[in-house]
Amino acid sequence: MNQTNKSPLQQTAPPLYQVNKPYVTASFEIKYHQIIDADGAVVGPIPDFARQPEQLIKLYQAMYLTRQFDHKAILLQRRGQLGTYASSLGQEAIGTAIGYTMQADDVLLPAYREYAAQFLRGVSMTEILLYWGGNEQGMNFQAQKHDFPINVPIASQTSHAVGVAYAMQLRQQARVAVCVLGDGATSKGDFYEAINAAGNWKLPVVFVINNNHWAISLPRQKQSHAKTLAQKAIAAGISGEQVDGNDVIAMQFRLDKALNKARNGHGPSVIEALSYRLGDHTTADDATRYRSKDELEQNWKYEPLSRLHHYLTNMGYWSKHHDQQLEKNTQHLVESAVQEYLNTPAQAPESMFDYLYQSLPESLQEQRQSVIQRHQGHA
Amino acid sequence: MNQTNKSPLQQTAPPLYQVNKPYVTASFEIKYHQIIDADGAVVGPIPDFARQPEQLIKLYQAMYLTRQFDHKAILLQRRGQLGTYASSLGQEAIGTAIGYTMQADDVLLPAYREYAAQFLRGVSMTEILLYWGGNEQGMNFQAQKHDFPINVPIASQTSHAVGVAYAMQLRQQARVAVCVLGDGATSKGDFYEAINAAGNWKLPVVFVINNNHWAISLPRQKQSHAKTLAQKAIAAGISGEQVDGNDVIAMQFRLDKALNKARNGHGPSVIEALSYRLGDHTTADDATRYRSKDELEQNWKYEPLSRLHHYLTNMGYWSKHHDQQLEKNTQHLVESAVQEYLNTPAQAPESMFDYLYQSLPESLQEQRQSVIQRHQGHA
Amino acid sequence: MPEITLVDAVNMGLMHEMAADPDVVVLGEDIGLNGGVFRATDGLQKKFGHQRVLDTPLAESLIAGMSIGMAAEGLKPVAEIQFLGFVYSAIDQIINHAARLRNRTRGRLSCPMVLRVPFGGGIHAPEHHSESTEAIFAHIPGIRVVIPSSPLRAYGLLLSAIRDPDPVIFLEPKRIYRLVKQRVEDDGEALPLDVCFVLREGSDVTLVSWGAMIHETMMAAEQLQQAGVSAEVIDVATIKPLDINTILESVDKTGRCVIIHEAPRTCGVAAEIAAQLAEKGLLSLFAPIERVTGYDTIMPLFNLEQQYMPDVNSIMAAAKRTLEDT
Amino acid sequence: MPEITLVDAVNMGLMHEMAADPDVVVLGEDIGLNGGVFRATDGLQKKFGHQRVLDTPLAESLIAGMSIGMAAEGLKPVAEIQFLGFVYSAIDQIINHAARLRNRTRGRLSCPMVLRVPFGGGIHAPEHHSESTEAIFAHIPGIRVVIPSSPLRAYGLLLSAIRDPDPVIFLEPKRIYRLVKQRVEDDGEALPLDVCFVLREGSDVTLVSWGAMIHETMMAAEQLQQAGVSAEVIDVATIKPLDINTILESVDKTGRCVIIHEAPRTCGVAAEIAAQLAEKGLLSLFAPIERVTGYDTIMPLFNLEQQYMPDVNSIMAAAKRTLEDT
Ligand SMILES: Cc1ncc(C[n+]2csc(CCOP(=O)(O)OP(=O)(O)O)c2C)c(N)n1
Ligand SMILES: Cc1ncc(C[n+]2csc(CCOP(=O)(O)OP(=O)(O)O)c2C)c(N)n1
Ligand SMILES: [Mg+2]
Ligand SMILES: [Mg+2]
Repeated sequence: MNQTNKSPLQQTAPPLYQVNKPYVTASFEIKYHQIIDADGAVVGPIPDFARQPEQLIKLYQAMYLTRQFDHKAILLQRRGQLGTYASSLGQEAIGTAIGYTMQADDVLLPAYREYAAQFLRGVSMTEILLYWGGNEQGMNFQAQKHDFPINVPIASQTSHAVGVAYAMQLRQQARVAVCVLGDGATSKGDFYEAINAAGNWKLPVVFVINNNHWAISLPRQKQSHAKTLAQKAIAAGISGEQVDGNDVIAMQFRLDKALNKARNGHGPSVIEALSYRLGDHTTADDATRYRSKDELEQNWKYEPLSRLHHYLTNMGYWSKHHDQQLEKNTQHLVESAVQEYLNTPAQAPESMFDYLYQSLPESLQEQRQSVIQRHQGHA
Repeated sequence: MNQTNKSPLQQTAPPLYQVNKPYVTASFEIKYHQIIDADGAVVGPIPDFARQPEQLIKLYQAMYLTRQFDHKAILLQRRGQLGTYASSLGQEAIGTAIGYTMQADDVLLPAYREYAAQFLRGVSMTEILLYWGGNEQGMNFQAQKHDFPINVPIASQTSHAVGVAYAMQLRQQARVAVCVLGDGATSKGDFYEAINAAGNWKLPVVFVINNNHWAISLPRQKQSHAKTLAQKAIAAGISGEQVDGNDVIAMQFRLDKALNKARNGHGPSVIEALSYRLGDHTTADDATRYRSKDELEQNWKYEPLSRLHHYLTNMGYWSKHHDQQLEKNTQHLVESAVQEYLNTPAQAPESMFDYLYQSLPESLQEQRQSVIQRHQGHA
Repeated sequence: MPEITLVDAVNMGLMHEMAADPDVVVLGEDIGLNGGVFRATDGLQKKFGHQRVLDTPLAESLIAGMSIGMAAEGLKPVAEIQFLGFVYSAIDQIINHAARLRNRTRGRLSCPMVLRVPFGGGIHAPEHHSESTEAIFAHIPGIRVVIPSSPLRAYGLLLSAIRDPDPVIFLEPKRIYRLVKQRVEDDGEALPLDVCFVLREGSDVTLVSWGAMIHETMMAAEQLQQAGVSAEVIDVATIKPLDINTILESVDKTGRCVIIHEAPRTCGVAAEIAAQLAEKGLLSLFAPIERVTGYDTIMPLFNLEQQYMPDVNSIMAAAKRTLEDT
Repeated sequence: MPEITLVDAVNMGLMHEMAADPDVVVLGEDIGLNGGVFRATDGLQKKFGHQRVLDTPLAESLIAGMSIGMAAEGLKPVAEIQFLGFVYSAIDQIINHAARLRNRTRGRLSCPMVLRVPFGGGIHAPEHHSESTEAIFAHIPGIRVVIPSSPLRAYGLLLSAIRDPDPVIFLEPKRIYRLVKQRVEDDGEALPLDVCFVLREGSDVTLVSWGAMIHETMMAAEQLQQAGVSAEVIDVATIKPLDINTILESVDKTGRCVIIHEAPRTCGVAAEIAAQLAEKGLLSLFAPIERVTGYDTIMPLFNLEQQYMPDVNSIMAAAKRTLEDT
């Protein structure tokens, strides 16, 4: 518990400064972290967990699964079997590191590109497909009771994270809320209000900015004149840093530090994960309207899977044979999720009333009945 | 015009950093400025304008007028001749420096404690009294056509300032928007969205935070864990600094720099003016519920009028005789404003429809008529 | 059992429920040591500590959003927004999240929060402090909108709002915060939500209102009585969801209906009530339904607020019109 | 003169007015190079430059607030909010400022801005992208709320909205953005605001609607015709302020009225229309007014959106009920 119980009456406003020349009252710096570079070369100290091949392989598999899932989802959308879909292509390391690092009873509050994290936390691929397939059951996670569903109104999940973290702190639980948002989301007041409040109460919350350098058609540079997004944390008086978001090892390492810090009562952090959106914004978008081919190609060099693949191969942890096996296993997993999704019956029309309130008010019973009748009329 | 016309297609996202240890990608510092200390001693270089006694006297007179006005307004409220009133006691230097420094065709977007600035810009005391007296005519400034009226929904004026500044930039005018807000207002998303946008377009706008250390009952320390409020500017990638807000000379000097910078196309600034609310929040508030006598007494030492008075006296610019004269003149000015206020007839009831739209839609004519009839019925 | 005001009753309800249920937390601007600008939360922080009674930074969207997060984790946040004029920054969180957390997760998560907001005109308050925009909330599916009109109902309805498993916007008519006193027993007895209260029985005309306007409406009923007209008075209390049956039954009996609210007329809650009566009770109506409301204009600054708001005379006149028409 | 869609007509209107009036600026998210997510602003930035067609950061409150500042300085901002589900962060600026800048300054400052917002269901859009909450805006004094239902009216009403000296919320029914084409001449001729359009004359029943639902309403009228029922169809177009006279006149003739909207029923705009008819037209009504609306529940994800929205059948059924009752 870090909450001060001092009454404001005991708090005196700071006296005005009495100095005789321009005087530095505060200074800050923003650091950048990377461990494995784009070629798979080691450029920073390898953390302990990453000395265990099976751990790295787990990360690789998770990223790979997410990429294959993504690919499949886009195909489904093209075939008219899925609604608009937001791919996480190129940003798989962020979600993977988050899902890997969080503890089971932590709470994830994602935007809509953190499938990797969600899968590692027990959300099923079927559920994600149901969501984008227009079925609310996709938010009724069967194996994950506390996490928030995908969040579409940009940045609005950030204050939920503050509330979740507040509840954890109040109950003296060693749990952490992890909130993910995009670079575009950092322009919205919600984000700022949330980090500021998190700082005030030293809450156990970590804000991860998936800086994929685009917010639909607006490039990161036009979103804010701030040199880094991490420095937005300074406004809230909390720590902020940049991490190579395509380096899953660095991401895991820095996230782990931030989560431990939060868990131990030392307050919130902002992590700006530098990545790149290699796909369109969603399947409803056409990025060629606003983004050069050149830029896209250039950024493919930094993508997270091949980088870890290089490293694993270099270290002798991985071979062609593993590739084949992983491909086959993953294909199977994705295919069965797709089948399950396609076989899921639509919800009954009257379900639109069944979760509106815990029990439906008398005055709405008639409307619920009329949905049923109308449906029977159609059938 | 500082607007880049480069298409985003030409803008390449920055490559991921390729470095091999924690690496500082950005660093910042926040400075504090003071020229005359609480005892009237010179602690910084005296700017040119302040070498002219008549200029300093003008500032002193403006501060004095505001304080007397304030005092009178509180009396009127106590007598039931005014509604709730928000005093600027202790913060007169901020508004005075703003009003003094701005040019006539700049635009002021205040909150509700910048009477000093408003008076210097041509808003009449009568108008301010009318506003708090429940009459909209108090916002229909007769001698000031562009300034925004008093703004009550906290921080909402900040985005108006962005729009005003955008219009100035678009029309290539050498004008500046000056937006004033409180320390509490810095916690609201609106403020952050506004400074961020101002940074993006390098707009001619200066945000002045009147940090009077309280937002009703919430002390500054509980508003944000940020060490300074000036550092909030870092989140927007714009310059921010602290100024002794009770030192009218330092305020004028730093504001003048910020306004010139904005006017010359070099972009926005945030100035945190450190001051202290010596009164209750408003006449509807009772600060003894949440603030110690001790703290209040301590902060009286730093108030802006006596400080400049000391300095003027020390420099031989001012004598007892001037005090008497000023008191008399000011009393006269304030009294006649009060008389004018008290003699202002109430608006006609149907005026509530007369400025709703430029011309009243047909469908509302009946309602307007019924206001008139109802009033006649009462009369 | 002392006589207490409406705002005291709110305070008593909060005290009661905080003591009874450790999951209840109270948050908002100035609600701690200061006890809220209307003193509704006076003494709570002293009794329950800074963690359960927390002063927030000045950020309404945050207040609503963090309440949602708290509620999803099983707390029962009771948040205060200082005035209804400042609730609008929180509307996104209310519409897009609070109202739908249960529905979108098919019941996996829920949002048992209360947002208390003083509202309405008549106290000579500054600009933006006197509006009544309850109709905006009444249009939003998934929430409840509850408005007490007396100390007794403030206590009983607040308890039920806090205990309700879904989000409740609890609008407090600040004009009558201290207008009348009533004996209210601190017995933890909640009043039912989702039902109207018949405050006075009558046979000639049904007067329907809520919040502060109940005061004028009851006075009008008294005066009508003296003029030989028997008025039934209904306090809607929960304006969302709306218990139209109680109103329909009354109008079935009286054949006449006057609906009174301070808010602007167009798309106000009276429109919904009138529409439902016109649909379901058309044949029992002896006269056109009358709406006595604020005008479709900006709430004026306080010099003219009396001219803006409905008063006893305008209610009486409307009631009499319904009687003349027949 | 080519046949164009509704969204093309919006684009044409914007092009026209930007060329005609140098004070017009267009702003919003992705409205520049990308031309808006629906391409309504396609080509504007290329033609009028980055300064008059500006991509904003992702911040709806800012978009509305800075439009107010621009408008106060004499520009005519036409801002886009990407979807109505994201307008709520901007509501504070709309209610507390845009709607009242003229009134509070007694005409000294004014706010000639337009907020364009695509809205409504039926295009299989993701969560939060399909709602219709026009009633919230219709309750706010000081603004206009305008909804086109055809390419012709989109062009003509958008021109008048931009030229109007007061703030206009211009809601674009995205389901019919590309549904039908019409010949629209780019002649700069504006259509009048504040009036309903009678789209089809009839004598047995009046069907009142706006936006995308006009499409189903017209189809229902056709089918009713085949069943021997003559339906008059009114497109309200400006839902705030409301031209009740046109509707009253029609109902005076037909004696029956069905009001259709996608939005939830409770406190929807149909309630206001029904209430006014019940007040002013009670005696001309042969049958209870019917409202055919969305349900009072959260707009479901797209699997069930058809089951949520009114359709031709439900309109026909309601119309027939009004005829049976007599
Ligand atoms: C409040 C709000 N405004 C607008 C939108 C429409 N929209 C959806 S995604 C998006 C861009 C988000 O960019 P960013 O935060 O960088 O996330 P990314 O999509 O790049 O992951 C926008 C504008 C929205 N969903 N919510
Ligand atoms: C959006 C909003 N929320 C709440 C209020 C109520 N209120 C009025 S002043 C105030 C405190 C403002 O503090 P600060 O910004 O420091 O300004 P100060 O009054 O100290 O000058 C509050 C909470 C308001 N006017 N607007
Ligand atoms: Mg992005
Ligand atoms: Mg303050």
